[in-house]
Amino acid sequence: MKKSFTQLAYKDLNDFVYGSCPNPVTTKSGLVIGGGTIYPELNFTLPGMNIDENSVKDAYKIYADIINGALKRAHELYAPGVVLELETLVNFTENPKWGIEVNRIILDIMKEYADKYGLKTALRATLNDTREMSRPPVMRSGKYWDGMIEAFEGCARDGADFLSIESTGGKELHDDALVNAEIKQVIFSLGVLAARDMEFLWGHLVDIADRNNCYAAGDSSCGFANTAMVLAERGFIPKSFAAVVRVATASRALVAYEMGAVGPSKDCEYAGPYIKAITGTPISAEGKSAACAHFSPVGNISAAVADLWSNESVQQVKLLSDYAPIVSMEQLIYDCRLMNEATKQGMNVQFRDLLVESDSPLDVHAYVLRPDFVFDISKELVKEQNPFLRTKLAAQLAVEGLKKGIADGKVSADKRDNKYLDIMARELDEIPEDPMEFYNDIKEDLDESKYLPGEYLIGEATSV
Amino acid sequence: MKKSFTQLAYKDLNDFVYGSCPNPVTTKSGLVIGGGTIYPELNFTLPGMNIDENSVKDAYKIYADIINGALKRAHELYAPGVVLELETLVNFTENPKWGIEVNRIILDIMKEYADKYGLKTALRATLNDTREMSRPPVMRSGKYWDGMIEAFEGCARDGADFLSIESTGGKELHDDALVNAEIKQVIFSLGVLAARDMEFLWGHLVDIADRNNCYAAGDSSCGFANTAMVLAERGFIPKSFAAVVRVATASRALVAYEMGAVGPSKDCEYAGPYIKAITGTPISAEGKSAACAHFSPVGNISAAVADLWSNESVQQVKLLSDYAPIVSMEQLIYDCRLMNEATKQGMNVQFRDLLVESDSPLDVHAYVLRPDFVFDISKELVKEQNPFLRTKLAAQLAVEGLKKGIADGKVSADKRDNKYLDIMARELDEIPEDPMEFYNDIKEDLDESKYLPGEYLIGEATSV
Amino acid sequence: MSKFENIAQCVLDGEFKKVKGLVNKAMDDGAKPMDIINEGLIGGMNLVTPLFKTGEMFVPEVMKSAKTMNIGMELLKEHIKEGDLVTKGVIVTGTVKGDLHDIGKNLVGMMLESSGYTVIDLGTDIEPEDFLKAIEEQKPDIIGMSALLTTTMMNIKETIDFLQEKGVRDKVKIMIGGAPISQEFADQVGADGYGEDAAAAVELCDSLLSEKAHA
Amino acid sequence: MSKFENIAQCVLDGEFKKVKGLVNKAMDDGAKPMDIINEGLIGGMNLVTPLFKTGEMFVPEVMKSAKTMNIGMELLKEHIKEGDLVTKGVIVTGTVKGDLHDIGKNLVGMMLESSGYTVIDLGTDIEPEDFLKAIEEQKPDIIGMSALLTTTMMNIKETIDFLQEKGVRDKVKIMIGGAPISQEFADQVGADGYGEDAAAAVELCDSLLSEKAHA
Ligand SMILES: [Zn+2]
Ligand SMILES: [Zn+2]
Ligand SMILES: [Zn+2]
Repeated sequence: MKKSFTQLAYKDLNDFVYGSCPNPVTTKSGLVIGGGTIYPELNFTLPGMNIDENSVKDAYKIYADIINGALKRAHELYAPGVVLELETLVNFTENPKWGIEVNRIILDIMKEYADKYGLKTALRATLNDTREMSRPPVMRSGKYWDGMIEAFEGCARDGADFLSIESTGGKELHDDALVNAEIKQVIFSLGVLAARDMEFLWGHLVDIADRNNCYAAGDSSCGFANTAMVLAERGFIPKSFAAVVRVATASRALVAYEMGAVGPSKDCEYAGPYIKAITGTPISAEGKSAACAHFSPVGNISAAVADLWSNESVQQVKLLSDYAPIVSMEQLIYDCRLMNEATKQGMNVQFRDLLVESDSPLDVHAYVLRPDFVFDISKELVKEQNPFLRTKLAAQLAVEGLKKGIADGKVSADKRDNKYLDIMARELDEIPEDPMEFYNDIKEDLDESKYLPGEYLIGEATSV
Repeated sequence: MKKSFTQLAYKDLNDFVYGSCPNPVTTKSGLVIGGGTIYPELNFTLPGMNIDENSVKDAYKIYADIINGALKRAHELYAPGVVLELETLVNFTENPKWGIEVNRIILDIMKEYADKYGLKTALRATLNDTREMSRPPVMRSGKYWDGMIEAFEGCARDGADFLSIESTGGKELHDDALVNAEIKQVIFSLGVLAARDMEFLWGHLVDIADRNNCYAAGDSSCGFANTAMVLAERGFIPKSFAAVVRVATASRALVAYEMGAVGPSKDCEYAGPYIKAITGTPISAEGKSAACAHFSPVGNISAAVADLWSNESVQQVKLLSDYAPIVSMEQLIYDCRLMNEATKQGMNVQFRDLLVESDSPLDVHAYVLRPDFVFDISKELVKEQNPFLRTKLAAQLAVEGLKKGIADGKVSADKRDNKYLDIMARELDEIPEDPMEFYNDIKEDLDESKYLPGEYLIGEATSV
Repeated sequence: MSKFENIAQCVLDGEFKKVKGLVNKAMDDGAKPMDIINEGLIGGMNLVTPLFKTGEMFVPEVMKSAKTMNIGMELLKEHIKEGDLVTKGVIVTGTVKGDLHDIGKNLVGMMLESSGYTVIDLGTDIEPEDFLKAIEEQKPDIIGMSALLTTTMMNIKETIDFLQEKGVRDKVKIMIGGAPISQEFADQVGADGYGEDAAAAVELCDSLLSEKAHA
Repeated sequence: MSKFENIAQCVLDGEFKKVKGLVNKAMDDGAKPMDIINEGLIGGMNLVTPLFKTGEMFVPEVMKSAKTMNIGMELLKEHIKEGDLVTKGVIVTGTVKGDLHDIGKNLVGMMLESSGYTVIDLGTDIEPEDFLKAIEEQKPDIIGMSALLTTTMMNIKETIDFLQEKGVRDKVKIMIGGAPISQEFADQVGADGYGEDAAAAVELCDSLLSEKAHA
């Protein structure tokens, strides 16, 4: 049942470009994601408010206002199509009825705009991973698991096009690994814990998608790599460390596709280019358009091979023109228009390269998203099917590639980056082939109070 | 002393591109505006608050926070240079000391970033035109005039690089002309009242700039053409009407340059391409990056020949990432990076054309900003030195050009646009050559209570 | 209504030069003035408002329709009794202290007048005291205040607080508008409603007054 | 201070494997334990904090320095009197009800501990009642609350209101943080301060406690 990806989905680097991919997906409204056109993907969230039985009705109204405002602007600007992402807040997954109701409200408004104006839209339902509400997290059963699965079922049944999640398996150890810049613990969290949880979780999500005529779209390493990027942007951890973590997460994210996900990947999965190169599925991305949600050193390059272009998230707050989600919608539409015009004029590869060259020499995090860099690493990753060893390999290749890029003067780096790259190279080399041997090696450095080994089949027979 | 522009500043349409112009200006920090690189221009404003003797100190602190946050991000993103625009709010021009103090605070922080990080910055001081505080407006004397001039003097003396304004002469009649879609009254407001006021006002501003070693930069037709655009975006007036008003304002804006202004023009002067084509001075522009301030149908095309790229204005409100002005700064930097990369790769003309072609077929307002359209009209405008007749001519040429564009299928239009273009064509033809004869023709349609003819030398000997 | 369809159509088309003739002809044919008004002139304007709301008519067209209706009204005024003509309500408008931006406010005024309201415009840069005076003298149903700047929007709150203090707040409904204004701001400062633009303002007045009627 | 420069440097460099040897040697040389602590160990950490603030040290490096200092402290503890070592203050931290995002909060905790504060972390998803209990039992100087979501940030206000109601609000300083939080929000809900990130939080605690000392 599990797929394996043993070769790249591309033969030619010049085919690896935004807006199209080898395995596009077609939404219920007929939008072809990855079929040649890049579309906006709008994400949005509530303003500062409490959610309870009473106020949830206000929240429904705000969600409706957001969608009405955004789709009106999309229509006025002749958008050829728009994807909406409902990313639920904790309360809306904990109380699946609320999340399902918001999903339904959005679908109804989408239908209205389709009927009235012919506007083509699609909905991604991204359910918040509530399993970490128990500390230590319980990953495979319990009320949080049940509620989350109920929410996925309901959103899928009512007509969402895509199911996504930012799953958190392994994050309970990865956070500490990040702030201490411990690459071994990063590899353990991503390659063992996260990968095992993904296999379990995505088995269920693919099943739900299949039964409800929708797409299992993919799982972002948001809590891992984006946390790293934000910490690095604040100067808390080395940028090279965050960039290596980014590449390492590609292996984790791939597990969803091995289990049957078909894309589009989630916007904040910046390792998306690796997924696209290996699986040929469409991807979503965010960059300068998502500055409302977080800053990044990859504002342009993140668009280079994107099939959806997103704003990540913005609250319903009033700016001088109008509410912030409408502002995002306008900006995304213009960005996509420009990229699609380049495609129309046969200049998409040149445009991609402008996006790439404008960012990649300035920052190591941008450098690891270069399509050629992605190709080189991905070619090696497809040779390794074991997610743990693939995670280690990804990190090793990223370290090597960055060292070479810095040495060749192709990317400028902080004066301290070389030191950290050397430390990482050394520590990665020390990681043994066998995950259980590795576990025993680093066991005493892990905070045992923070996670439940049994939830990750540690000590049990496993395919990993 | 008055300059006249009798031929285009360009010979070849392919030289007419963003980032460079025939007559660049060099700031105190050494930034060359129009010298090959397009730079971000950040505008910002206070959050909802009252301003009085006490709270003005809070306002100073907020302005300092804004600039510190924005310049920090500019430094982190390796911006090659940044222009800041302080656009004063009424109170800060009415009380010139306050406006001058904010100007000084910003200059101090700029110096700090120059000293610490070598960040190159420049400051545009745009003083709010308070003369309309008297109703009907008193344009050439009185406390509002005196305060405004004092503020300009102070900001220039303390070290601002550029002086700008959105002057309001003639707006008191133009507003009604817009909501009633009366093109004759538009021509009278712009071609007679506004042009005469500009001549008076810019005589003074150029003098202040010259005495204080700074640049008289230019005057936006914001209250005229941008009001029209916003009304059209809301569906209140025909888009074709707003587009024709846009072109007509080019003649008004030119008066500042005839009086000695040297650019860069102000961001919200969307008729900037006409100014650049005719005078060769650098221009500022705003499009999708300014969606936080207002929506527009010209999100990409407005960047096609811009030398500075602006966000128009955004309040200091918190988004998920950080304060909104920092968000704008990040977005502007990435946009400029991409455009400069295209220049570096010798693809700036192709990039310009992508910006142009992505918007111009979809909307008449975008269509009138096409560089070729701008060239064609500007070539005719330089043959007419009388601002009144030039305003009429600009409108006539815009009507003709739009009719042709629609007929040729080069721009899609509302089904009602043809009717309005026909009405405008007919009414423009009826306008006589002599401004006083024209005045007498339409006098009874003007609301005499709203303006003071004497402030515009009506009934007196004049060069116009 | 078919009897005065031509007059209603004339209003809808904004043919202000033709309306006199049509009204005179109807009078000559023996029609009752109030019927011409209700079915022809106001009947025509009633066709206009929904078309404006849906974006099928532009503001200048609505203005022409209103002008056409008013010319007809002027002609019929002497033939009807005072009190037969009822306004939908009296609305006082103004931009708050410090704010000069009045094109939005003026648009709202025009659209309200076109929809049958009596509008008394105080102008721009209006002190709280002057809003108070207007409430006492004009006895309006609604006060409409606007602000375009973040540094003047708080004067809306100041004005409402002042009216509260003077004990007249509850005598009127208060609606507010302007670029930086939102529904949340309206709730915060205790306004009765927020109108996003001229079209929304008319709907808002209709609903505020029906609330008032049912209160 | 030159006498214990090697120990201070060892802390600064985060050489936690070497610190035992250096401390033992100083003891053998007859140094007073409190001098080794103040001039060597804490002296080293005092070099760290400014370098972190200016971005010259990363968090993992600060963590290693803190670890180095703590190993040295552990060694010296039995040689000093209880009470000789004073904490800069006691700080209770937690994410508010409904909020799970704790990496920011944990970072703040680590940086505070490195700067000489005693940190008691309640964890995530903390009810107002539990903050109350912590105030009563731990008698902290400062409560630090964080929220990362727009839908949990209002629980900060709820918690502060609850503490007010229970009469303990003024017994502590309250600092808040998290992505959607701003200074204005802190002012609105009646917090004493807002820390933008871990570096800012340390500065904020220093200034809140010096205020408290002067109050
Ligand atoms: Zn995410
Ligand atoms: Zn997202
Ligand atoms: Zn403007």
